[in-house]
Amino acid sequence: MTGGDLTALLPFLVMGVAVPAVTLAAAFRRPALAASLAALGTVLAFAALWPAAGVVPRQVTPLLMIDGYALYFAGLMLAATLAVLLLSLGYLHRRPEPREAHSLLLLLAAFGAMAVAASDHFASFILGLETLSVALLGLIAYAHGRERPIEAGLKYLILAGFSSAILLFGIALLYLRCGSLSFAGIAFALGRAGSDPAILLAFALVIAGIGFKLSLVPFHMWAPDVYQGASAPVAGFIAVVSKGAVFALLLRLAHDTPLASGPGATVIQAIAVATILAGNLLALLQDNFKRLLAYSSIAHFGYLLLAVLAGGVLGAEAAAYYLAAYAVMTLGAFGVITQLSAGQAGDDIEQLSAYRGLMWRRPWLAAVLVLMLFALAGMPLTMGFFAKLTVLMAGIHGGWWPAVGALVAGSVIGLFYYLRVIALMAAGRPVEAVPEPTRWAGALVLAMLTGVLVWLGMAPAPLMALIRRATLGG
Amino acid sequence: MMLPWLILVPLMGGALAWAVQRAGGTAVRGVALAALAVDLALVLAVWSKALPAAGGWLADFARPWIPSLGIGLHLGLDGLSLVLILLTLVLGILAVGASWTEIGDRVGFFHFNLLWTLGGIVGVFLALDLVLFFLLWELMLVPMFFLIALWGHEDRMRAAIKFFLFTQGGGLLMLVAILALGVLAAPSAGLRRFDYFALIGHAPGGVTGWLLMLGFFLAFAVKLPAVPLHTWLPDAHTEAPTAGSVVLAGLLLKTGAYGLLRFAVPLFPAQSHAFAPVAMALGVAGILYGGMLAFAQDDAKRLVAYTSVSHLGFVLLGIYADNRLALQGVVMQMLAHGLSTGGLFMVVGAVQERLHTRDLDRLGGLWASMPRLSAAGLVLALASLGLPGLGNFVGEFLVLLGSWAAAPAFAAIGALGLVVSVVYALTLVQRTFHGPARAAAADFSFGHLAVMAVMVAGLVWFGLYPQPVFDLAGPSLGAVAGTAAP
Amino acid sequence: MGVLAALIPVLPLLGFLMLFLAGARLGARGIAVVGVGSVGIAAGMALGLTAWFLASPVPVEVSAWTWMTVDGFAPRIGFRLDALSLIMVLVVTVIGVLIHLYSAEFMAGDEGYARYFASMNLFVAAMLVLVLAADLLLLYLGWEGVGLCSYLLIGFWYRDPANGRAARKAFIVTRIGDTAFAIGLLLLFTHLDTTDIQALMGRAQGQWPAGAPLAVAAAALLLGGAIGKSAQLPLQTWLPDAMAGPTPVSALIHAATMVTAGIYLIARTHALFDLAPAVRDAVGAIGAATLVLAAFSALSQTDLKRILAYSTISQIGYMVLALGVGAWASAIFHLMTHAFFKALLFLAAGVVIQRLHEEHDIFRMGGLRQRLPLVFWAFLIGASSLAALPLVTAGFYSKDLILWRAWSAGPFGRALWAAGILGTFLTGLYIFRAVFVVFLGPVRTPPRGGIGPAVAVPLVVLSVLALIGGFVETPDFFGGVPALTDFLAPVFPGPPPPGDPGGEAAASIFAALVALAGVFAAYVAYCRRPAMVATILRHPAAEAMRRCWAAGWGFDWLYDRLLVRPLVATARAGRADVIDAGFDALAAFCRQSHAMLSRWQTGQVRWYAAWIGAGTILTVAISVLA
Amino acid sequence: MTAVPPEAAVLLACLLFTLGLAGVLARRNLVFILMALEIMLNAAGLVFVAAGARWGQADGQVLFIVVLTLAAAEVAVGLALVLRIHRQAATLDADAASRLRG
Repeated sequence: MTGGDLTALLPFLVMGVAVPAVTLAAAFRRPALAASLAALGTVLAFAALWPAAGVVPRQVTPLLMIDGYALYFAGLMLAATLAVLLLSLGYLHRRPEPREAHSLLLLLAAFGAMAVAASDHFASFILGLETLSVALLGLIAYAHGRERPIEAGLKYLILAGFSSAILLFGIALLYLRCGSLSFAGIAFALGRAGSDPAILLAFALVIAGIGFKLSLVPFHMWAPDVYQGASAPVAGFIAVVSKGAVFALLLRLAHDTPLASGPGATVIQAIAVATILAGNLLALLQDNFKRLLAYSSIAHFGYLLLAVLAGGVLGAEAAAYYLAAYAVMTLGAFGVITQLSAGQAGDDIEQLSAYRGLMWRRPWLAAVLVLMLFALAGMPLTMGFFAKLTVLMAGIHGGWWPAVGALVAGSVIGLFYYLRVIALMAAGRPVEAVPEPTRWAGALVLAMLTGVLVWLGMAPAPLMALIRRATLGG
Repeated sequence: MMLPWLILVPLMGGALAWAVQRAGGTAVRGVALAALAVDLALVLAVWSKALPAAGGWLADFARPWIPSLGIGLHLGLDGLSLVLILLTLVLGILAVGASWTEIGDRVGFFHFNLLWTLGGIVGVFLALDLVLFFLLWELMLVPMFFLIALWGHEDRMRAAIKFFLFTQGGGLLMLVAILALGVLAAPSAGLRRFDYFALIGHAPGGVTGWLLMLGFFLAFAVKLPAVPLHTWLPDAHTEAPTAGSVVLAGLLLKTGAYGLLRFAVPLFPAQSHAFAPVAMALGVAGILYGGMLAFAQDDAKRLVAYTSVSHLGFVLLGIYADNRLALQGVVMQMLAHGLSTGGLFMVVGAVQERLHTRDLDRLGGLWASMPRLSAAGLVLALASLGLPGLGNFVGEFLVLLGSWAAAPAFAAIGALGLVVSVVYALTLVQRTFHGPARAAAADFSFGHLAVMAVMVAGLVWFGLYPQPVFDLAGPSLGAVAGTAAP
Repeated sequence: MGVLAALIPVLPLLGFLMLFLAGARLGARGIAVVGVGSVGIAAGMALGLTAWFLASPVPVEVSAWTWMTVDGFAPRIGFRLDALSLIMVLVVTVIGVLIHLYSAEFMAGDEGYARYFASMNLFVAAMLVLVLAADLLLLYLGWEGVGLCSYLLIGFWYRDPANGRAARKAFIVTRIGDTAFAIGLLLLFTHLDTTDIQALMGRAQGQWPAGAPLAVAAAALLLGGAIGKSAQLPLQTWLPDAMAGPTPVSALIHAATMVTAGIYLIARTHALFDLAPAVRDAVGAIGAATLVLAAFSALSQTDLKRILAYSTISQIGYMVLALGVGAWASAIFHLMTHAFFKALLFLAAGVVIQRLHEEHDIFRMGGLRQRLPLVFWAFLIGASSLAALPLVTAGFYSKDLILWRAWSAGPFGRALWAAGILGTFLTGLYIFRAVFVVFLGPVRTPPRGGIGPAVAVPLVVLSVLALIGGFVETPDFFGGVPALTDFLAPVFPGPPPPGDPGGEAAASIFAALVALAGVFAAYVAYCRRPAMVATILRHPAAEAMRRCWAAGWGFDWLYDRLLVRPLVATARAGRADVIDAGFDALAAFCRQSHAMLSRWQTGQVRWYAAWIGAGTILTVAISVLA
Repeated sequence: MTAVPPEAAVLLACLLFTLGLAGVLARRNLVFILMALEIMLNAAGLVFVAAGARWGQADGQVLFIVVLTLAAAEVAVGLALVLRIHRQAATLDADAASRLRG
């Protein structure tokens, strides 16, 4: 391992140091210290991206491929983790459960996610994925004394194990057939031997396993239950970090191996169409805001599959921009729920009826939420607009018309439920805004997210240039 | 250099209007009026300094924006845009005036939304990059949504959402068509551009070309609206507050017609040519169907709303008749409809504000207590029925004249709209102003009267000496005419 | 001097603007001064213009501005003064000022006094534009303008919904004709590339042979406009209802001027009709049928104004008949005399009705000869002129000329002539029925109030005109003064009709006898033996016939059942917009899908696992099968 | 030592996998469901071992150990959860935990 390798690996190393440090702090029951260390770790790891960017791309051990692409997603994960960390501070403030382990689990999950995004080998993928999953399990069932988190955790446990088994079986079959666990090795073996039913079976199993993590239809059913059961910041974390990392891996897998070509493309397109339509339809009249966001997130990953189908530079760019936009919008939306539910015990403020007249009671939070919802709906002057545009362009470029059609139909349906929430928030007569304690960390996060959403929505060129450099470098 | 300011001034004015909300409604309205007046002055300044270039372009502004996607900030002003922008700003000022007393709560936010809608509309009339055009096209929906959803009448939420869904549904199809056109027209991905002039003349042939043309057409047909995609309009217009209805009917619908004129037809000349009979049939259907439904309504605003369907049917008919006569008629019809229907919405809105009802069965005999309001309503209704001497007649007659040359049968059936329009316009007059006095309230104030005077003066001017408009729009239409004439 | 012609319509227009904008501030006297004065000055100018035109009878054209110029379509706001338009201008302004004067007293005290004069002034302006327009599109502007004023004035007393209904009916029915006219305009411009009337006629004659399909179509479409405006079959139904307006309005608009605009239009574009013989025959047939049917209807009315309304339809039928046989000048002649005597009749009737507290039923009137002598004489003169009592009345000369020209127009003309003769008998019968019932016999409702000078002067002047107005054109056997025909000759060129003084005299005597017979019949039936009519009507068939006539031959009934009700019912039934139901169904489909998919989210982990398993199998199946 | 042909191992693995799958779907008791999951994971592990043997690589065994660890971690966390559920709801019926739905 050379110095260059170490530099490239620096963000991971920082995380590797931060995790035990936070564990120690947690072991000594120092929640504030644990949170600070976790935040410091993410910030430092984020800062380490710059030196790492100077030396990429390079293969560090057979397991990890550190390239601009991996670093971009690592940065995204780290930023999202930091946002969730800060949001959680105020959220956990008066809750009964111990707070110190929360930071640890978040950090651990982020570490796993970074590893998944950087892996080009199934072994590292499995390791990263399971680190992520187990940490998530802890986060989902974190709350004390309430049934919903436990039920959600249980469902996640069983279904994640179930899908992991399917994924592992598929990987094992691939290994049996190709003799390699690295993506490149598999591609090489397949290139020489061509594909046969066993390979198709293996790929299908892998797609099913990944589809679970991305909550693609018909593997999606866990998502709303888990989002609802988990706390709002954790739900945001699952939606952004867990899904984002696995999606980054899917893109790499589709790029390196013939997973998304030929029959695989048919499967992915079918899944995309089903995901878009079912996700949006399920959200249509949903009365629980967290579930609504869960279904909306399902639909968004259906849109993202267009980028996988399109492939190439265009697909990678579209996916990278879309995921960034998606992260901002989703964290923003869950962030508002977090802020609303902060400082109280019990379930989150998630029934839509509680959002009635929010614009007049909590104008700033409502304004943020309105912006986030419009962004999710793809309205201009937000990142959501260009996100949809790039994905659509990728899909059109590749000629994936059924998926494009589903995207159009799905967007219209989607618009309905976003507008429904907005209309609800606007309902009622104006009243004096209720002064409530502001959770400054969360407010800062929301302000930043809103700023980014609008700024990159009006001037997306810098981010797109960055993405282009990253993807071309990889 | 001035062109971006034409869009930015209303946007900034809107933000400022919101910011001064604490200073009271008058300050907000003053800011809004000032912003629109400044914008109007800017337009006139651009116009006065412009040297007509080839194709009638008066001013141009181009900057790179997102080079990696081939999207630029390209704005251009020609006679057609100029005419419509002038209409936008004048109607905008009048709409601010007309809602002076109607809007009592959240005045700042109301004017923010109003000015942002207007800014978006101005942008739509200027944009020459297709993605930018789409962006602005969507942008004007959001504040309009709030205008309806927050300050509308009884069923406002449903109407606002319906309005948004319809327009967005059409808009997304157009986005797909825009992107596909850009992708297909580019020799390589690196050269992909969405600039109007880069794409014109690059329409693909075959089924693809047809589908892309339909994508554009559907988006604009929803907005126009063309039967059978019109059903959002009666709800939205009825539920919107007065200024919202005025902007919707007077301006937003025009963006649909503008889109057809600027994009759908010139980008796809061959397909539009082949499609013309269908589009003209839809136009004629709109004229008659809209008129028939207008007649049958019991809600005054709904009645006026359906008249828009009928009037815009003439626009659709004229656009696809596609000769200079019809196209000039289309431009005139757009302007005159903006004034006459906008004015009718103001009248009905004033009635609603005073009597808290739009139900025609509960209105009637208003002439006795409100002669000035009623007289204004009568004149606007007459404009609406196409009385010669007022602008709508010139528009409708030229459209019919042009379409007679293209397709006499459509023109003849469309001319039946002249009969239908009398039926609904007089029904409105009868059930509102005539008959036994069922309700009474204060007459128009001086301010309202001044607004009406501007409208009527404009209609008379268009009706008796429309030539300045024709001279202005002529060069732009020259580029459209003949590209698709059957 | 030509500028003066353009200025004539401007004066009433200015009057309208003053009254419209500042009517409330002028006061009753100011309103009357502006209203009457503007038309009065216009009438004075028209008289001056006549003197000048008689001195040098050359048509003049004035162009104010070009309305618009689009791709060769360049209609002008331009006026043309020739013999035809001069006569029309005279009729409109002279009768106009008289009726305005009459109105100043008649309408005094009405709350809409300013609105009334504003509308009347606007009407006069529009009518002058109509008759002076050099361009067909400008003519159309005036055409629609007078329709508008007609609507406004029929519904003048807007509080009564019935008046509003009548007003809308008038506008809508005439608009049907107007639409035909408009389509005709489209056709003419498209094929002849101009809308200037003179150029249009010239090009039509140059480009189209007689009987050319385009010429026939264009003439038929213009005819559609004319029959709508002039209340001819089958679009005549609006005129009787139009009597809902104030009586001076009926006199000016629905008797003297606007309803004759159709005659003017056909006369103005006669060259086109010359190219379309079939349409010209249709014109004649329509005129003949209308005059007879309307005369029967007039006979069975009890409402004084409706009698006059049907009479107007019938008399315009004569003019249309004249147009049908190419007797353009005689149609204009009758237009003129009809304007005199019918305006007179209406004005007199207006006084009667007002003095009897808005009593319209003639059988509740009676014995007014002594009570309202001036009115009686005026009405009698008008009635005589209408009934064409020989030699002393204007109506005799004009109607006689029409009948003679019909007689001399071949076999088809003879048939038309027969209808005209029948009409002559009926005319004498129905109008003298009114005279005898209203003015003779016992007093049934006592009149109240007197007559001021503003009402008296117009009655006197019009009485004089109704008597002597016919002397501008007398037949060969009675002086032989073809002044009007000569005057109009430049407008209506063509060979003079073959002279046959003997035949003409015989025909005249016959027609005169028929008219007198009609008057005598009325005398018998309504003065000597009033019971006779009642006896006849006791027969059910006769009563059914009377009802049919009284209801205008059931045209209203037919249209109501055939067109109005089905259309209104369709519109009302589809009020909620059936197309929206399609979108609602789409929304319902989405909601259903949502409900179904939501039901599948059972919350049971094994069910979820089963879906993952099924999805996996599906994935495998698709990838293997694809 | 005769090498087990990979086909036989895969066949066995498939059998085990199906068995586990059926177990997850058929059993309502949470503990049994967790056991069935273990069987499925072990089926995958078996294929890894067989594949490693086929290619003569250590990767297969390594992956098997990974799978074992993973299964252990899962069961550990799972049992902790089951305990909490049992304490709260006094049942181990998987179907009873269906408050989150819709």
